[in-house]
Amino acid sequence: MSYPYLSLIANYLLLLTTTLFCFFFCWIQANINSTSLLINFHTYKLKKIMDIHLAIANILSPPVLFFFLGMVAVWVKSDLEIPKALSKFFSLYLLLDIGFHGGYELHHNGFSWNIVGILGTCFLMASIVPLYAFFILKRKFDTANAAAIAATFGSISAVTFITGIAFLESAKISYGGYMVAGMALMESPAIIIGVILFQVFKSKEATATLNGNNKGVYQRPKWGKILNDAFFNGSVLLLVGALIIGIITGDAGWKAFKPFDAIFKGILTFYLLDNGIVAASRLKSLKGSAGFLIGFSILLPVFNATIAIFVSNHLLFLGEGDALLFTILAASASYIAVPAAMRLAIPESNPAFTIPVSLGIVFPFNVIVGIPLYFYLIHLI
Amino acid sequence: MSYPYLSLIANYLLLLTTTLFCFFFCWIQANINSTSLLINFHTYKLKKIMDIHLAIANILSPPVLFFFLGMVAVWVKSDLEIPKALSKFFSLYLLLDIGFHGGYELHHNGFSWNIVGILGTCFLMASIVPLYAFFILKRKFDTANAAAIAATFGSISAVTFITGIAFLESAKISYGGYMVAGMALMESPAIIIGVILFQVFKSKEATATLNGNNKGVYQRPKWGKILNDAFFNGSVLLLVGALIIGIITGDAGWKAFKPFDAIFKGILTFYLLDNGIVAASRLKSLKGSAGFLIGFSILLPVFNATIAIFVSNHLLFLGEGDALLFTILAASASYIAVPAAMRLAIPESNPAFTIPVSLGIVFPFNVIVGIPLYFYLIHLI
Amino acid sequence: MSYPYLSLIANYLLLLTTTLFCFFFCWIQANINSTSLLINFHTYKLKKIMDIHLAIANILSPPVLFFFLGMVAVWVKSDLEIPKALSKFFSLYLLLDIGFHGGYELHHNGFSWNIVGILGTCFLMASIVPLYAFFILKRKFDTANAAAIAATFGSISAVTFITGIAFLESAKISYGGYMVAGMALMESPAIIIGVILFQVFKSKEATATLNGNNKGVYQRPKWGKILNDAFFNGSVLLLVGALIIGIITGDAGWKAFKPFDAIFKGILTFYLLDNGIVAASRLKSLKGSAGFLIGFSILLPVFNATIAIFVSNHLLFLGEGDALLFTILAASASYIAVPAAMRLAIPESNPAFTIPVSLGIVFPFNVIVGIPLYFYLIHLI
Amino acid sequence: MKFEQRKKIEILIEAVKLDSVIYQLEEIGVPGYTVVGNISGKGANGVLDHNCKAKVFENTYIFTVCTAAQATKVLEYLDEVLHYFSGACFISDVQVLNTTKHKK
Amino acid sequence: MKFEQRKKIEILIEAVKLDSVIYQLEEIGVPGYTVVGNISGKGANGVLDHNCKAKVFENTYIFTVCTAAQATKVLEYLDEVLHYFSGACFISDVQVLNTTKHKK
Amino acid sequence: MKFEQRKKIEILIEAVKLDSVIYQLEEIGVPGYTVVGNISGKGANGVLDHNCKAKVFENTYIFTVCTAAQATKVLEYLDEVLHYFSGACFISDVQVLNTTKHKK
Ligand SMILES: Nc1ncnc2c1ncn2[C@@H]1O[C@H](COP(=O)(O)O)[C@@H](O)[C@H]1O
Ligand SMILES: Nc1ncnc2c1ncn2[C@@H]1O[C@H](COP(=O)(O)O)[C@@H](O)[C@H]1O
Ligand SMILES: Nc1ncnc2c1ncn2[C@@H]1O[C@H](COP(=O)(O)O)[C@@H](O)[C@H]1O
Ligand code: NA
Ligand code: NA
Ligand code: NA
Repeated sequence: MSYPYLSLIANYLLLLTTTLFCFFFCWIQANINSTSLLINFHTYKLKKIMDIHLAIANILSPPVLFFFLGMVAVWVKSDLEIPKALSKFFSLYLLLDIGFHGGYELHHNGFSWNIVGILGTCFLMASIVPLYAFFILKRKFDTANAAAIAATFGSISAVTFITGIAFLESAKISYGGYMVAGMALMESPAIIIGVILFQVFKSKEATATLNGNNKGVYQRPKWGKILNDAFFNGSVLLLVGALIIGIITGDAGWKAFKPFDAIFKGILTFYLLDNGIVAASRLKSLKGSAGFLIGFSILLPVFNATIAIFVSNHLLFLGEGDALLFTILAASASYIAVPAAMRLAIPESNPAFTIPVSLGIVFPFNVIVGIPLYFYLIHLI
Repeated sequence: MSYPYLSLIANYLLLLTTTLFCFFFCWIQANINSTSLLINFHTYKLKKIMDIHLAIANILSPPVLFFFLGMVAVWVKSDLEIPKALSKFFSLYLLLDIGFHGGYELHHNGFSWNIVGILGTCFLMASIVPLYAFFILKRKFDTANAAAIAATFGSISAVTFITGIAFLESAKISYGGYMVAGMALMESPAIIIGVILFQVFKSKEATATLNGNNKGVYQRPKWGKILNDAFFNGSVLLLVGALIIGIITGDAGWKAFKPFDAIFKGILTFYLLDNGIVAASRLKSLKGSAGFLIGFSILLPVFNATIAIFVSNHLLFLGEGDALLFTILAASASYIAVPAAMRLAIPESNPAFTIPVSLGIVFPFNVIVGIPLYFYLIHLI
Repeated sequence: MSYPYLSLIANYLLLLTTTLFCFFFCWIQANINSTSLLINFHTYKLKKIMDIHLAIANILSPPVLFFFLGMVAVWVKSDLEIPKALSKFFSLYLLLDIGFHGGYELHHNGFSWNIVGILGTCFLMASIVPLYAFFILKRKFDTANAAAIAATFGSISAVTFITGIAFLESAKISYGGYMVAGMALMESPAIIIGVILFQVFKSKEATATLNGNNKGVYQRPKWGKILNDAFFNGSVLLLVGALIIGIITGDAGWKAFKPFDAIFKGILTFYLLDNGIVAASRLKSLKGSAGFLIGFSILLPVFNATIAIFVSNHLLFLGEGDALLFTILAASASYIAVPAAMRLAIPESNPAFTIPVSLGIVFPFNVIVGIPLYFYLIHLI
Repeated sequence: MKFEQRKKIEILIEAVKLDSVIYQLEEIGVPGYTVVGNISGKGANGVLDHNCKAKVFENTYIFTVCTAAQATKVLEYLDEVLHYFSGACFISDVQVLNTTKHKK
Repeated sequence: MKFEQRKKIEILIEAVKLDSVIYQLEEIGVPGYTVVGNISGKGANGVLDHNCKAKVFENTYIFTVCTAAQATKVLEYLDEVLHYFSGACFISDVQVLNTTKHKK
Repeated sequence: MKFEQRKKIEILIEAVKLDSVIYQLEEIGVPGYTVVGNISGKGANGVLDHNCKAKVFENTYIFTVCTAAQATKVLEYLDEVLHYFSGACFISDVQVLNTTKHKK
């Protein structure tokens, strides 16, 4: 009943990274004044650094701080909790709102071949990430777990994306409504690729299962169900539905919905508070290959982000807002849909790997460090 | 375990009606431009058709479209669902908001004998509808089910009423706060009439029950409980309470409540999304006399609406807004309070008739086709 | 199974007090006009009476009236109820909002030694009240119950405080953000004092317990758990966390949160509706020493309030807003955290005393009669 | 520790009828009962769910542990109710830990 | 009143697998089943909770009362499922109050 | 399929005491337990509800299936707790489907 050792280390590492990161930016911030005279002539660079300022202001945004508060609540063993029904509603609200808003923007700016290119790249990205992640993970894990974790990284986290949007809005940087469609497209491919990878590579392994008595009678879920769950799961359906309704109803629709959209940041604040609580609890269940997992879960998102930044800059020529959102999508990992889908399709996989990684490490890393970091990188290029 | 046949037909019919209806209006819409020159001299008529335009815009309002999305979610077997606690809260919010707003309006416009007349007519309408509905239904059903279904049609659906109010608000047509009181008055009479009809007519039937072994020991719920449930059920109490509080607190109260009222359309959107999900699921449980039921559930509301339009035009001289609301009240059917009350008071009745009809057919029909149709008719007269 | 007698009396007394109180104010209100000419020369006094006017307007504020509606719902045996998940969320929202707002104010007005004095007094007040309450209660109750009830009175009710803030906002009277910190400080001391009082005085009693067979094996919860629960319970943590976040994020944070804060009064309305339902149900469970309890539960808050008014006027020199909030904190009793903590730490205590008192009597009394009464007294001095 | 032999009666019943069942249990005088919320299920009358708006398709679950004599009365009542209302009733034997409070 | 001897099978199973279990129960043809929501628990696989976002650490509780023959089939199915999925299965004897509806 | 004879202990206990009961179950080393949420009920101490603000009038329901030896320890603990706290405890016999995971 001893408190899991490695989770302590994980918590500690997270805090350390965050603190270092904060110090790093504080240092920049502090130097702005002292060096501003020096680099005054170099106005362009200065403006960039000023924007970094913005980034710091955003780490200190209420939603992110309440995420911290949620983690603290678990660490001090408080009984603070958000009722499950509300937490589900908040996520529905965020999806509906973001979908509706994206649709409204698309209604205004129209559809172009350029957008098709972006959406195609989104889809590709979501298909390639699980592939290379799988082969890295195979070195440490059996096929089942490697496939499941790879799929988790291939898919996306809508709330990380939405936190990115809140970041952009505070910084008054615009983004395209089609990025919401891009997110919808990136949710499901990883599930299918994960299952295929497992099917292909497990036959190369000995068929002996963990329990050694797999009588072969056991029926796996059929592809029909997998595909149906992947493409019609509640989140995808609500997001796409709201997007389409936003396109159809245009200005009139958005005007009526506007006051409800106004409470967006408040709802996000509550949702992140809740996510902080759950993330901190889930960090506790990290066991086994935790050392490798923690390192992997911080390096892979950064690696994916680097590729995404490169692609958005050199292939897609995206604006800063779109580039950040695309990068966040690539760097985030699914903690709701994919782990559940993997559990059903690959029951040999262990959720004690996927969830602590995606919700306990990748999510906090992206929300706290990732978003401003990726923005900084995009901005510098 | 085969997928219920008739529900498919019901779904299909619903879609067909809706599609035809949409085409019909699109055709009008399309002809406005081509014929506008022709009928330019006939400004009055043109203005009317322009308003119809408004009606179409409203079928495409977000709440109604999200209702569709909810139905689609069930058809594609998605796991989209609204937590029950939220769905209950949404309905409490809508009742409180609409009651409060009605009270505020009454506070401003005062009470007149005219209003007493309107409220009396509401009460009468709610008492007469179950009577003639019962005798029509008796041709196909036994006394118990005929009484239960008749009572369902005699009562009202608050959310249909509220959708009507949202329709009026988008169209910027005013209505009186007393209509909310009218709604409260129309909720309960049908329950009492349904029970009386059953008590009177069942004695004429053979006393043998379904199971043939009614030992007569079985105690029916007493009238006290029936009346208490009918007049003090949560919805009625909250609505009437909010109405009175609205009257008492007037401007100061409403001003404080205003920002909460602003999210009204957003809450309605979520509620209709949820209703779409439940309606589509309930359509599945249509069995037995489904053919007759489906026809009946579309014709009776239209018939009730016709009477209501006649009454509001020739007897009550209501404005367009009030007339529409009165018509909606007459045309809608209860899917919460009355089926539950009937189940308890007339246990021989089968809820597999009342709910699929009121929630699966009448509600979607009114929300999608009915409201603009009734408005069109009121407008033409 | 007979309806508890005394609860009827309690309800009746409550109604009576309230009615008398209303009459009293209505009488003042009525006399304002007739006497206004007379006292026109005495402008200062008139202004005071005008403000009383405000007080009456606030008894008739929607949240308080909906509290009544909730009580009525129980009395007429309606099935009106707020889902538990929502009721929990409302309280989280109110705490977060009030904490955040307090932090934002502190961010603006800064911290002074004066504030430290006020906070210290808050802490002291919360430590002294349970002491004298205990010795009064000991005359009627055994040590366990006396300690539990005393602790209940020593702590505070956040929602009463928040209702006070709503009162001040309608009356456009300002208050300091540090009062929120004061509330956080007043939540927990009474728990510790209650447990200490019990530990000290029970040893003086015979060790024989109710059941007479206390084998002494039974382990009481350790101080570690008691302290952890007291200082890190969800409400305190969220309140203090939001306060700190409000201080950190300042204007930018508050601006983003503002639209969510706008629905504050609506949420309070729903929360009080719910509290009305629960309070009325809990009044029913008053038994045993009910007569003494009812009297005590109305006199003690008034006594505490009197001390608080004296302290805030002569020692702390608080403005009217701060003085009212301090008085409300002193006069209110905990109905969530403390009864639960007492149950665990002093299992011999009977919750059938603490809850009916704090939620059934003190809360309604403060919300309906207390707040305007305390304001009136503060105003007169 | 003292134990007593009792009957456990598990009742599934339509939500609208729950109040009546509870009223009857109290009339018969069972020492206690527990209601379990958030129930759904399927039986002869099709799927019942706690998540649909209409209480009529909602299910409730209540159990009581009582003496054999009380059990007989409860079952006689239920036998009749279940002719009209959707539900089921299961009976089993349990031992009750007899603390002071639960002494009959 | 008539009673029949039946088996009560209580199943705790990971939330993701609930649909499959229900599907199988219906295939086997048990006369009914009841799903109890809002479950949490702990077993060999650690704490399962209904309150975490990821359905994979969520628990469900379902019970069915059926004939011994049906019970055997259900148990055979579960024996296999429980090799892969978190859960538990408890069997006991109950009497069923045999109203018209519940006659087999 | 292998089955083992076990004791099922059903515990109803005041919400504030749930954590202590769970702590004790884990100390005794039962193989698992399940907590059922959303409970209300009535017993010697009056109505308990999950819907009132004050946790003290809230009820919780937890059951564990364990060996007879473990059951004795659990019952000894509960015998004492139930002198001070509202609740009840019912014991019955069940068979456990013994999958790899649940082998003791
Ligand atoms: N054999 C059974 N096992 C478990 N639960 C049952 C059984 N039969 C009926 N139920 C429950 O009782 C409810 C009503 O049953 P019925 O009236 O047969 O539709 C169902 O929705 C189930 O929750
Ligand atoms: N012995 C037991 N008694 C009661 N519930 C159990 C027991 N073992 C397992 N469970 C339940 O089954 C779930 C999954 O068990 P496991 O797969 O062993 O982790 C647990 O979370 C508990 O809810
Ligand atoms: N005989 C019983 N049958 C079922 N549940 C009971 C019984 N006695 C007590 N309970 C449950 O245990 C809780 C506390 O019981 P008590 O301490 O006797 O008030 C009650 O609220 C019921 O939920
Ligand atoms: Na990704
Ligand atoms: Na009607
Ligand atoms: Na106090």
